[in-house]
Amino acid sequence: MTLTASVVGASGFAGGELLRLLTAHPEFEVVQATSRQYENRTVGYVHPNLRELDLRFSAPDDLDAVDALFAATPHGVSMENVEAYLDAADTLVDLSADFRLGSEAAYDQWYDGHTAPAYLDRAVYALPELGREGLDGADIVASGGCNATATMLALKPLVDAGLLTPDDQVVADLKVGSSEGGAGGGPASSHPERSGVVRPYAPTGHRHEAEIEEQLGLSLSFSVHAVDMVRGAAATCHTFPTGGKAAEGEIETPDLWSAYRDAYEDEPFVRLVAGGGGVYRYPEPKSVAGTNLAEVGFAADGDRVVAFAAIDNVMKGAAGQAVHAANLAFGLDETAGLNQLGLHPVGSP
Amino acid sequence: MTLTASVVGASGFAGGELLRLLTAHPEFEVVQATSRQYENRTVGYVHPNLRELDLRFSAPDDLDAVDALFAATPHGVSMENVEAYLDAADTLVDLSADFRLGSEAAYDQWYDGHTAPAYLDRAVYALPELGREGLDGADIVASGGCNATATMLALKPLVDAGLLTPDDQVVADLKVGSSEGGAGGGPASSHPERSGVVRPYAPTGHRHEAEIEEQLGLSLSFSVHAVDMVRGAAATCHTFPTGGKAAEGEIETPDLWSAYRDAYEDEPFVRLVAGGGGVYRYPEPKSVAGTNLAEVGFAADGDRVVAFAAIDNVMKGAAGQAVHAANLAFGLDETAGLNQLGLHPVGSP
Amino acid sequence: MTLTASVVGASGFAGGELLRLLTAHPEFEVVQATSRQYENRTVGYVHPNLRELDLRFSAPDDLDAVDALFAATPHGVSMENVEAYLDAADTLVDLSADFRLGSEAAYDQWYDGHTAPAYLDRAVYALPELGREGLDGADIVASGGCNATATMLALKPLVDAGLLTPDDQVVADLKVGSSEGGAGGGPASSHPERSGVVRPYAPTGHRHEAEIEEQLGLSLSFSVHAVDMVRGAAATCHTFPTGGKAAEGEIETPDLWSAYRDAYEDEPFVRLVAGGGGVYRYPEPKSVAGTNLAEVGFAADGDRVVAFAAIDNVMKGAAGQAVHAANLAFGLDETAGLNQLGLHPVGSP
Amino acid sequence: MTLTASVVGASGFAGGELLRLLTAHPEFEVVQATSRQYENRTVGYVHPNLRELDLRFSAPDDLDAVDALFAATPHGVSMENVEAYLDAADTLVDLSADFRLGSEAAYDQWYDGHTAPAYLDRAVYALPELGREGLDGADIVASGGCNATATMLALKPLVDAGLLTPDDQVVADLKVGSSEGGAGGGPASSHPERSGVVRPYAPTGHRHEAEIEEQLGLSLSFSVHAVDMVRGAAATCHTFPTGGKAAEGEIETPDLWSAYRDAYEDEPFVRLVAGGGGVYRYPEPKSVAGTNLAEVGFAADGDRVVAFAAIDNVMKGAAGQAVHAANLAFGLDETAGLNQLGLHPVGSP
Amino acid sequence: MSEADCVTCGAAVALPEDAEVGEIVDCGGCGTELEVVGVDPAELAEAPDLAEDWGE
Amino acid sequence: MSEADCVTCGAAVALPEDAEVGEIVDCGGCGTELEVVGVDPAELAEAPDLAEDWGE
Ligand SMILES: NC(=O)c1ccc[n+]([C@@H]2O[C@H](COP(=O)([O-])OP(=O)(O)OC[C@H]3O[C@@H](n4cnc5c(N)ncnc54)[C@H](OP(=O)(O)O)[C@@H]3O)[C@@H](O)[C@H]2O)c1
Ligand SMILES: NC(=O)c1ccc[n+]([C@@H]2O[C@H](COP(=O)([O-])OP(=O)(O)OC[C@H]3O[C@@H](n4cnc5c(N)ncnc54)[C@H](OP(=O)(O)O)[C@@H]3O)[C@@H](O)[C@H]2O)c1
Ligand SMILES: NC(=O)c1ccc[n+]([C@@H]2O[C@H](COP(=O)([O-])OP(=O)(O)OC[C@H]3O[C@@H](n4cnc5c(N)ncnc54)[C@H](OP(=O)(O)O)[C@@H]3O)[C@@H](O)[C@H]2O)c1
Ligand SMILES: NC(=O)c1ccc[n+]([C@@H]2O[C@H](COP(=O)([O-])OP(=O)(O)OC[C@H]3O[C@@H](n4cnc5c(N)ncnc54)[C@H](OP(=O)(O)O)[C@@H]3O)[C@@H](O)[C@H]2O)c1
Ligand SMILES: [Zn+2]
Ligand SMILES: [Zn+2]
Repeated sequence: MTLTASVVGASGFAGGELLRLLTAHPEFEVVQATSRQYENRTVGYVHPNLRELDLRFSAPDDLDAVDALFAATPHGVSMENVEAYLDAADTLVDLSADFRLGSEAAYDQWYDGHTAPAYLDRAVYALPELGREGLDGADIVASGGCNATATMLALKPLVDAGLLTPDDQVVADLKVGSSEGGAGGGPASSHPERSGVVRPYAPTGHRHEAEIEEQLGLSLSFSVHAVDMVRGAAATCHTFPTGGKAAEGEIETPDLWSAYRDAYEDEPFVRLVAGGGGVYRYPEPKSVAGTNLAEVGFAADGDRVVAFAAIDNVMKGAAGQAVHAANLAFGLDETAGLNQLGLHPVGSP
Repeated sequence: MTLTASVVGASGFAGGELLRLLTAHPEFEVVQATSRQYENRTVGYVHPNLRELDLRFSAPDDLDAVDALFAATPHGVSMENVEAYLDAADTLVDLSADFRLGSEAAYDQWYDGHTAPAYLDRAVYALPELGREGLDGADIVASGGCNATATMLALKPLVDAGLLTPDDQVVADLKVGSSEGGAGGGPASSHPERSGVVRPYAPTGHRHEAEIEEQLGLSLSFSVHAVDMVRGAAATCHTFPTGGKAAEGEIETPDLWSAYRDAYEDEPFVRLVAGGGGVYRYPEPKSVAGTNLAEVGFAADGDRVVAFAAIDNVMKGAAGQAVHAANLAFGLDETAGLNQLGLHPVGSP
Repeated sequence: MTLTASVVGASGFAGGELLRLLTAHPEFEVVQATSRQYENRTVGYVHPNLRELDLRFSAPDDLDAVDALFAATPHGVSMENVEAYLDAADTLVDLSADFRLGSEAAYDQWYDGHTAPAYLDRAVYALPELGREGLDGADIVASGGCNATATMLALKPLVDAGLLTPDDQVVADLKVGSSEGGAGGGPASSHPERSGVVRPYAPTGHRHEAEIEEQLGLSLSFSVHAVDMVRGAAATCHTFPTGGKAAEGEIETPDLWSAYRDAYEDEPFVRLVAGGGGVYRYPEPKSVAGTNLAEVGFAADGDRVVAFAAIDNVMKGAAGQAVHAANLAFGLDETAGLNQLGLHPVGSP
Repeated sequence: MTLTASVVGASGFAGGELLRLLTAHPEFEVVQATSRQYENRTVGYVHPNLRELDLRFSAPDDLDAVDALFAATPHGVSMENVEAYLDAADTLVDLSADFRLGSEAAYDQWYDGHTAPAYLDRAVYALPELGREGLDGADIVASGGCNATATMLALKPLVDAGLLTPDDQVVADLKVGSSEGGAGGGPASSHPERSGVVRPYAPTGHRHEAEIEEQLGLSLSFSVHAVDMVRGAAATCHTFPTGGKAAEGEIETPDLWSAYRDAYEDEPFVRLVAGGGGVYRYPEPKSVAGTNLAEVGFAADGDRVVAFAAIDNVMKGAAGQAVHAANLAFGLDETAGLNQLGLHPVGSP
Repeated sequence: MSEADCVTCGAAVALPEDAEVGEIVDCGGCGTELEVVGVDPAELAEAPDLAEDWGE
Repeated sequence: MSEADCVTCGAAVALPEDAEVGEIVDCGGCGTELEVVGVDPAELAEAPDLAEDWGE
């Protein structure tokens, strides 16, 4: 069985990564890759890693019928086009935030409203490590956001184990690479201005908070910093748990190992890294660059637990997550096409 | 008047920076620069920026009499040699942690004790923005640590304004460059392993906590991350103030501007950056690289205030701080020799 | 059929990459990975990308019998141990320079002689794009060096087409990443000293000249510069051809396209990039990072032809080349295990 | 005496650097800084290092009368506006290529002609190390280009010593930082695309060849590569001298030391670095970043001499060079305002 | 090949056949560096910490 | 303080007062690493080369 797939927004960073993954995927075949700017150009014109691909960009308003349509477009585009996308495809896998929140009210609060609220109920949120319900056979898959993914993977075991309760204080401090800004970056993304930075670019009020609150039932203080890498998102979550064992006294490292193992031992894309020896002792984006893996870990210190997660924002944070969800939606092996190994040594991927 | 100065540990990063500053300083003249590894070599052999300097390294056990001796040696060296240093010099300016804490007990708790506790009372802690008392004429100046400096400069206005009280929750999340590790780094500091990292290297229990608690009366949760830059330390302090105006309701941005202006308006080395337009809206290490400036700023969000500071760890965090303190100790203009302007554009300095 | 393999020097950069490739290879199974420093540690202790591998380092003096032994050790080690390696394995694939040159005399001239010259005749040089003769069934495979590989791939089409003759002037100017120095780098490899460099580290007399002269029959002027990346080697070869069409007048771009297509059209690991549009117009290391591909291209300018090649030094320049050669030695599909796609965007891999 | 100065194009990279230099210059006072995009904004809005400056951008068509007008505008702007600039100022110091070549014919050949050829004769080319004639009192100073400056400083001693003759082969291979592209870079300058590159961006036919040929009487093969740094230009000049001592046999290192010392021993901004020990053995851009220094050096190898130079393209390659020339034009101490020391360690400045 | 439990995370750690007292292995589960303090039966303890030396 | 000429570039190199045979100094002019091979009179030779070890 081969499933046909289109990628809308294929000239972008997430779109290009979808092409890389789907091209090498055993079950999918890419039939269309859209771009308005580069219509008729080869895919390799924009993505030099895909020069061998015999495919040219086509216009997004002329869509073939496919099994799966992946939309890797800026916020607002897929809600505008959801009907056209569902006309063309059995399943829409959307990488934007357009279908991630559960209600129109949430879009009114966090964004500028929603233009196709009727479709929100048909959408299934996809960060498979939080739950796979509803994904099999879903019409619309709303693939989780990159910073939210890193943050939630770090925190989920503490919530599941009852250590972290909805009232507990959580500070999430993120460090992210320049590819999060997408291919169309402005002046702040130019190499001279963006190199070597530690730049607080969303000190407060990042929209990913909404997604996290809905999914995890926690409210948190969220700050994002741009640092000098291209791929990567690292979440450092400073938590002060008061539930379960924490209520009785200090949380010990073995308790945390139990909580994290319980949460993730069957997860193919989560790797636990927490202490140990050598150079790489905690989650680091460069250990997972180019892969769909998340490194997750923790450190305990009195009444504080620092929870870490590191992902490649374009993979586990975007295209990899979307393919993972598509595998589940179509009943395929969930790791199909996602077995890339990371690199060592590697610079700033 | 010209004051004579020696630099012990002159082949290191902080020592090299002291040479750069003292060489161009209107009042100091460097008479000795010590190194055991590079004895007899020119200073330019190690520090290519100082090739024009006509000075060779000498052994640290053969010290000339000078007005000021700057010790830029690893922890433990200056407490071992404090008598020799004070024999040779009127004033010892120590850049290590050896004389920063107030009591032997504190060294027992945070370090492996102290070998010259009798001298602790003669030492004056120097982060001049926290107070200049005792610095004029001091025998031993204990120059503040880099990460502690960034953190305390971010927080001090909140404490002074009564917004932040000793019981309030403070999470300090630091991002630092590779020069913090000094010139003698191990495997984790090699270029292939250290490039492109977001690496939690002191997730909990960093010793700078001790210094901050003593100086600011706050207890805080402190985590340090290595990121890809050479110079720079950036502190993001997530605070939840309950004092003063905060007790009455949300803190507004104008209140914070007042607090920060009150704290720093007469400070020559603090620059406030908090919001505004353009690319550089919050404190960033690269805006102050090579200078003795600290950028300090904040963002308010409900009951949370995020306080930021960015410094060059080798300058305001080490050599610049030390020269600033020496200027005060000798009654000079406190900005003498410290008027370097930063660069724009600049990569990852 | 599964072939067993050992990697000697598996804690190094090339050795780690061999583990990555062989682990995912359809025909090989790794049975031993040696390290003296990390004996008994998991492979993931050193190579964080391989944490899932259930394998511990063993001592290099206790070798199991295998089909293929890959030696990724510093110069001199495999000539010392060639008997032991051939006792343990049917085929020795050596990544060092120990068996690359054809004669003892060459080792006397370029190195400090050779301790096992009797084996030189049994060794087959392997840069398959230069010729595959002798590789099938070879006892000792001498895998080509990284800088020599990049340079020769750039120049070979000009030689084959008769444009470049042995008397023509060739200047090869290389730019390479820090992983070329291996895992055990010294002070010049520390992050603060190595970041941001353009450093002429072998301005003249690099030993790779010997390999190139033997293989291509050209003598050339060779200079190597360290630049700020971890993986990658880029050769810019400034040539002044006088043969063939060049003797009759200026060489035109279409002539060069013919020459390069003739040389490489059937090569699975060479990609031609020469001009064209978009951002990536000439060979660049970052387009091939993590893959076994070489990008090769050219630009004509009067009587000068500038020939370019870019590779990942740890892959096409070391481990990928070695696996490619092993595939040929054992009669496997030559691309087996080498189908990794590159990344876009990617920072400084 | 204080001289008044304006900077046209002050929101750009070279313009910002001029502001940094002139602000701290003992003899100049900046009265205007123009920008069309940022009119009325503070200078610190664009250049975060200059936040303390009490100056706002003004429109370039409303120029005050000044002693010196510095034009740091793209090619074509100052030839269009030369009359207005000379109306406003006694001396025009132009950083663009508009007045660097000697004749209209040269502009026809290398550029798209010239719109104010009558002024070409009044312009004096300024790379002071090549000669200071005509600079004192000049109306129009044409400050030398960055890549040409690096290349010519490397080669001049060989020409002066008669080693290199006009017929000798010279290949200049340059590696440059992203600030050479100016503040208004396009897609190829975005951080994700520009990071970690070794990118041949002007493989042949760079316009700086014209400048070099006119000044040095050499014709050369010139290629420029973008590498991952922000500031810096490094020239590696592969030469095959046949003149003077070279005619008689191989050139020895002491001969080269004589040639380079003869050329530069009285030059305040040239530092010779050629071999020696330690980590920094040849010219490197990062050793001179932020300064007006050029590091120059060489390595001999048979009949080849490799000549190196490294500069900060925004300083010695642009703003520093211009201020140096202005010092000479106004009869000031030529090092006035140009005594910045470089940094060590420093990343990728 | 004998096994012992990791003192940090409880995972079973297989010791090399010829393991000797004093050798260091890392836990395959959590990476903790463990010192072999007994061989018959196998026993592991946390290895002396090098924590201050890495990173910076 | 005695002086000797650098063997590479000819610059005068001042030796430390207590210079001993075998000590290494670098030439202030060209940076060459020089070994003190004689002290009375001062004499310098090129130090054993470490060239292969730096950079990469
Ligand atoms: N980058 C990440 O790390 C990341 C992570 C998680 C989720 N996401 C989400 O993924 C989506 C894509 O992000 P990105 O970083 O890949 O952005 P990007 O690089 O800017 O790419 C967006 C693409 O969408 C296309 N596009 C824009 N407007 C369109 C329209 N009206 N109709 C059709 N195509 C349109 C553009 O191509 P043309 O202009 O050529 O048509 C472009 O290729 C966003 O929603 C983002 O939030 C990104
Ligand atoms: N780097 C920073 O960002 C920073 C910031 C604030 C404070 N500090 C403090 O400043 C001090 C120096 O730091 P650094 O980063 O410059 O370290 P570094 O680069 O490692 O330099 C230390 C220097 O001390 C010398 N030294 C070591 N042991 C000595 C001994 N027993 N007697 C005499 N000299 C000795 C070494 O030179 P020889 O071996 O050649 O003698 C070396 O030059 C440390 O205490 C550090 O905590 C550093
Ligand atoms: N890096 C490249 O780009 C590249 C490219 C082409 C070819 N090569 C060649 O590949 C080889 C390895 O290079 P590399 O960069 O991977 O070097 P590396 O990172 O330094 O690794 C060398 C490995 O060899 C082991 N080793 C050293 N001496 C040994 C001995 N006497 N017996 C057994 N093992 C020994 C070391 O491990 P233990 O000390 O733990 O045993 C280390 O793991 C070299 O010959 C190099 O020239 C490298
Ligand atoms: N960057 C280098 O390394 C370097 C080295 C040597 C020489 N140069 C030369 O220096 C000049 C400036 O280079 P740069 O890198 O600084 O470029 P840049 O960053 O792009 O700056 C150019 C400036 O010129 C202004 N400008 C553009 N068109 C103008 C016009 N028609 N009238 C008035 N102002 C105009 C722009 O500001 P507004 O749009 O805000 O007015 C901008 O601030 C160029 O000629 C370049 O070749 C540069
Ligand atoms: Zn364990
Ligand atoms: Zn010399």
